[in-house]
Amino acid sequence: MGVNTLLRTTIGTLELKNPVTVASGTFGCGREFAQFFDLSILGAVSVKGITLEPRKGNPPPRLHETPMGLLNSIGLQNPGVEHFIREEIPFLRRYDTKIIANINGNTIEEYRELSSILNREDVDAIELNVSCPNVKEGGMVFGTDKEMLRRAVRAVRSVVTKCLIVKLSPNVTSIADMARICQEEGADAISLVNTFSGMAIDVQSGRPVFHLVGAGMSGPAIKPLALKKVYDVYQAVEVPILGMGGISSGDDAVEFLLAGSSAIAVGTAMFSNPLLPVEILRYLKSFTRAKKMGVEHITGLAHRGGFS
Amino acid sequence: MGVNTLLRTTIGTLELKNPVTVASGTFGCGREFAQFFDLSILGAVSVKGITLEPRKGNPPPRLHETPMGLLNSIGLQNPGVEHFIREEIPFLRRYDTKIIANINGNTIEEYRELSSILNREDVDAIELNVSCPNVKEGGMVFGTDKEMLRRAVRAVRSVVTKCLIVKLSPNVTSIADMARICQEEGADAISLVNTFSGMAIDVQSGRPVFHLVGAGMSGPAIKPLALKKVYDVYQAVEVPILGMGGISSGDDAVEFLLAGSSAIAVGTAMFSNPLLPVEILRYLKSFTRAKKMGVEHITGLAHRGGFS
Amino acid sequence: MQCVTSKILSVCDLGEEYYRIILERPENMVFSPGQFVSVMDQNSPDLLRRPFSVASQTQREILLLIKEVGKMTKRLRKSSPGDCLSVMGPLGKGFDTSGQNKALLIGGGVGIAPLLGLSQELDAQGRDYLCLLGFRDECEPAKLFKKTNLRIHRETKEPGFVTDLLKEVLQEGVEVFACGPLPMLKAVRSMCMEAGVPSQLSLEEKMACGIGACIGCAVPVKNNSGTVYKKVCSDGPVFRGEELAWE
Amino acid sequence: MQCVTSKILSVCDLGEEYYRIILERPENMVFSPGQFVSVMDQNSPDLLRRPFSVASQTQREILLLIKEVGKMTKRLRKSSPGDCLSVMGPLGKGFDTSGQNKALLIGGGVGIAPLLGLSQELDAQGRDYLCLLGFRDECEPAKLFKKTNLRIHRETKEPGFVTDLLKEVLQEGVEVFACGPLPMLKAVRSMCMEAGVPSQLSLEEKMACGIGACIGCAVPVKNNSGTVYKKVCSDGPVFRGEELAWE
Ligand SMILES: Cc1cc2nc3c(=O)[nH]c(=O)nc-3n(C[C@H](O)[C@H](O)[C@H](O)COP(=O)(O)OP(=O)(O)OC[C@H]3O[C@@H](n4cnc5c(N)ncnc54)[C@H](O)[C@@H]3O)c2cc1C
Ligand SMILES: Cc1cc2nc3c(=O)[nH]c(=O)nc-3n(C[C@H](O)[C@H](O)[C@H](O)COP(=O)(O)OP(=O)(O)OC[C@H]3O[C@@H](n4cnc5c(N)ncnc54)[C@H](O)[C@@H]3O)c2cc1C
Ligand SMILES: Cc1cc2nc3c(=O)[nH]c(=O)nc-3n(C[C@H](O)[C@H](O)[C@H](O)COP(=O)(O)O)c2cc1C
Ligand SMILES: Cc1cc2nc3c(=O)[nH]c(=O)nc-3n(C[C@H](O)[C@H](O)[C@H](O)COP(=O)(O)O)c2cc1C
Ligand code: FES
Ligand code: FES
Repeated sequence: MGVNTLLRTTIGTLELKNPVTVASGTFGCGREFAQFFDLSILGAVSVKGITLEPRKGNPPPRLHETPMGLLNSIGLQNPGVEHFIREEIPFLRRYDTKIIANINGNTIEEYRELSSILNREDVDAIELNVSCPNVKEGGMVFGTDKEMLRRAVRAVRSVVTKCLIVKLSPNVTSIADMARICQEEGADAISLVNTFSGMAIDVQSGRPVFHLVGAGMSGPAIKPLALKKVYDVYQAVEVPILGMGGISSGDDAVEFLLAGSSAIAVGTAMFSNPLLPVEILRYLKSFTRAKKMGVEHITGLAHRGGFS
Repeated sequence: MGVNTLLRTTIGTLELKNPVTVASGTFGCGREFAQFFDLSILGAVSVKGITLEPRKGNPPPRLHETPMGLLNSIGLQNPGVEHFIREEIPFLRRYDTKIIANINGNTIEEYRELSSILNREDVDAIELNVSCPNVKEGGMVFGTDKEMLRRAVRAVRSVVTKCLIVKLSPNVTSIADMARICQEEGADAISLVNTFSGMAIDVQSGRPVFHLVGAGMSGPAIKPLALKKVYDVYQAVEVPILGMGGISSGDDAVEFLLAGSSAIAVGTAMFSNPLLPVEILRYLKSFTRAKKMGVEHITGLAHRGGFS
Repeated sequence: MQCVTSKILSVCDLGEEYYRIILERPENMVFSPGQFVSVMDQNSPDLLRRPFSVASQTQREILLLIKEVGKMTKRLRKSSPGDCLSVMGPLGKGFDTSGQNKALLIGGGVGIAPLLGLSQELDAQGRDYLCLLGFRDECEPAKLFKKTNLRIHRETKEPGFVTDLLKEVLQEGVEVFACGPLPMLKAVRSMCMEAGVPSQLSLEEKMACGIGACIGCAVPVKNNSGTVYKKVCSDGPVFRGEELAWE
Repeated sequence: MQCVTSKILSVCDLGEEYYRIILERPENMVFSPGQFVSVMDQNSPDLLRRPFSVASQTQREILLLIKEVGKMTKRLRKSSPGDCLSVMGPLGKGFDTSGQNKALLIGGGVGIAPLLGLSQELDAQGRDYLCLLGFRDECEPAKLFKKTNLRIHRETKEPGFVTDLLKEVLQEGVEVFACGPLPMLKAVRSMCMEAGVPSQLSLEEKMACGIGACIGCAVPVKNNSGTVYKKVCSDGPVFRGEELAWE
């Protein structure tokens, strides 16, 4: 892809050649999707959630389809940060795209240690995931309790000099309050939303489908809810937003920009259409050209009267 | 319908011949759907939200379809409580079904006055709606702020001797906390969920679709989220639950019972299939017969190991 | 009013944008001009039904005239004779055809659909009328109308809008019936009110229930205390120009 | 691996529950026995693709053997020649057919699908094998297999399960290939481990991406430090009985 200034955008200190990124956990570390398209077309890749030590993950079943939604309970299965540094960074560096390391922990200490390790490595940004609903300890607690969130962001900020993105949970009364805390504690950007807390029950057995009962819901079903969260956060804070949640078309991506996202991430919808990022990028190219307006001007335009 | 003891259930002081009810605002006061089936088959009818004075409602557009979801911004249009008492109660009383009056207000005083008026009238229960996202004042504030919720329930409870159901908003960090407050303040039952806060943006104009920006989302898309809220509330309180949110099949209804609902309400899915309540009732008849288990035993069974 | 399954008898293109579908008419479903049905196919990925005017009816059939605009209208076009649809109807209140004056029927795009049945009704009554149909480009659907009493305006061929035709023929003592895009309806309404001519406008609004239960399809209407919202699906879709509180 | 559009060439019932679909084979998509495709139709109300084993392939065609269980399998059955599907494949790792010993293929229900291609491969290799296919009731799909080397068990006709047939013929020096419902696979695995016979089992698990990116299709597998979860879609769907850490 040649340089297209209309598509340029920044999330905090991270400059992206275009606003199309992929959501953590839906894209592995890119190897699988690299079979379908050149990862260099992407503005950034947010990799599968990393933890300090390898994680086994949750027992199956881990997936359940719902009307236009997906419940998952992966439980952060991953081979740990050492493996990520050794195997995945070099792989991703072969492509012209930014690397966002999605970090997860059970304790503040773990978050701090993991982020200080990654801060020394060749990644472009650190995405502090305080919103994983699929682990027993830690995880979403940091994203739903204001004091915990503050402590987590503060601890990580104190060791991270790279771009720090905090990924918020949508499962709160006021996501604006959570975003303000992130801003106060010096986060460079906010990504939202992570999955919504949901569940399913098998009517024949009468028992919850998932071992941990709850699971995280993603996909087009949640798009209107996620969009509202982005809109609310844009109104509350100055830090830029990496918006996601159910994006499955170019129009969806534009909606997220208009609501206030500086960049967007595609997730669940790639499972059925692996070429979706390519299609969205193509759409944004023609959309920005038709509107004669760059992504940075479209960001948040719904708050300023729209196109006119 | 003859008496079928397997289907009997109670929500608080309200005895229902079966657990199939219809959700407030999706059924008017029953006149329209009475063209499709005999309202006497229903356990109860929750009528369109009532206010003290007539309400004009929000300007169009009021509806927007999303993937398996519906955003609405009706704004509680209704002809006021006097009209309800004069016209709708006598109409509904022609059928053998319970009447649940869904009440709405901008202030605690309004809630109290409206509920004391209705407490004297021939309705079977009062459903205190503290969760309407589609009005500028009041509405959802009472459902998302703990102290406001407490004051609203206390005020209404002090004048209501009939069965008092509090309808909770799902747009909170901990719906269990909200349910506990309702229980502490003497609510007889809890109904949930009301709509999730969402929005849509028109990508051509670049502006929000709805005048109030936000709208309430319902329909199958939210079912897994609503189910989780019911599950959480069942774990937190003893008061019975009237469960709803995206129910569109007999299996969905059973899931809500298993999660902890004593009765269920059908809403948005009736718009495409007006005979859905009839179908669900038929399904529950054969399901309870096949499992040799009544609705009251199925309620909450997912917390107790399921069928076995 | 009922909700029943009905068979598709034929699907036939009318140019690029438009097509017509003939459905088996469900027993006892009788439509007056301007009334509509709300349809759904069982394998549908849509949550809501879609409203379509009944463009005309015979003893055994109903005809829908459809413009392809989105998911359902795309899918319907691909359906085959024998496929089934769930049909809810008859819905809404149609045109009031009790008047005696000469009728001017003005339609824009797929808005001509309810005017077809109306023109047939007026034919049956022997009432004098003239149809003014406007299209952006293709005008295949106009062929469904009787050639006498018909004038067609195509934006890509002539400058201006179909309302320019109306301007030419609008005069006291006529009654106007209109259906089409909102800007057209607004223009028709103003012109008629200025000319002191009664108008009946068939409106569109997003619908959920289609039967008056959800109050989702609001249109502002004047009453003595200001404006109130009426329901397009059950109070309309046809409203008198004078009663609307647009702007 | 690719994701392309492919045309349906024919759909043909095999009794009440089963049917087969023949698809145009996308160029360069070559399958080894046990590999699968993940399909989606464009008008689908489903969010996710659905995985199906490639039951057999020719130069220009691939054959899917399908059991109607839910939304997509119901819809697919109603599709017509000429309809298009989006097909992702080839996916997964198939059976390891490098062994020399006599092969016992045991399949239950629609689980016989990947065994069809496997049996054809063994035929081509000239390797000795026997197919044991079990059905609850209908056994139409068994007709796709060569009649020699075939034994069928029908639960509604004979007492017991298809694993009873396996018991009769299981002996040292054979290799077992199995696909079918979980209880069957578990029984096959125990029997083989007891008899000291190697087994390859083709598993099913709910899938989202189908390519190894989401880690959603986990199956517990033994390693030196205990158990780890592998991915059915990309590490499998075929696993050696001995490596699985079931129970
Ligand atoms: C009373 C009434 C009668 C109608 N009669 C006809 C008719 O005879 N022939 C015909 O072709 N169309 C008619 N329409 C419009 C028709 O309902 C919409 O074109 C149709 O619902 C679009 O469905 P879709 O799935 O193809 O489009 P979608 O994918 O749902 O949307 C495509 C576009 O159509 C708009 N749209 C969707 N639903 C509606 C709706 N209910 N009303 C207005 N716009 C909508 C959307 O905003 C969007 O811009 C009528 C509408 C009403 C309210
Ligand atoms: C590697 C692999 C190969 C397969 N090969 C074949 C084959 O050759 N022929 C065949 O008929 N089927 C095969 N299946 C199973 C097939 O994928 C499911 O039957 C299908 O996805 C059901 O889709 P549906 O929309 O009809 O059912 P749904 O409406 O989605 O569900 C109906 C029932 O099927 C179950 N189900 C849904 N998706 C899956 C899934 N991915 N895996 C297992 N169960 C599921 C659901 O839990 C539910 O009980 C295979 C599955 C896998 C994982
Ligand atoms: C299978 C799966 C795994 C996920 N894993 C992670 C993760 O490890 N870290 C994280 O921050 N978010 C994770 N997410 C959340 C996504 O990054 C994204 O926030 C969410 O899915 C909403 O976007 P979508 O609807 O487009 O998928 C995961 C989502 C899915 C579906
Ligand atoms: C058009 C519409 C109007 C509604 N009006 C009300 C209302 O007046 N009072 C209320 O408590 N809930 C109202 N609701 C919420 C429903 O009662 C129900 O809680 C919600 O729609 C979730 O259920 P569903 O997904 O089955 O529709 C309304 C919902 C819809 C779709
Ligand atoms: S669409 Fe529900 S009232 Fe008109
Ligand atoms: S389905 Fe995604 S890893 Fe297997």
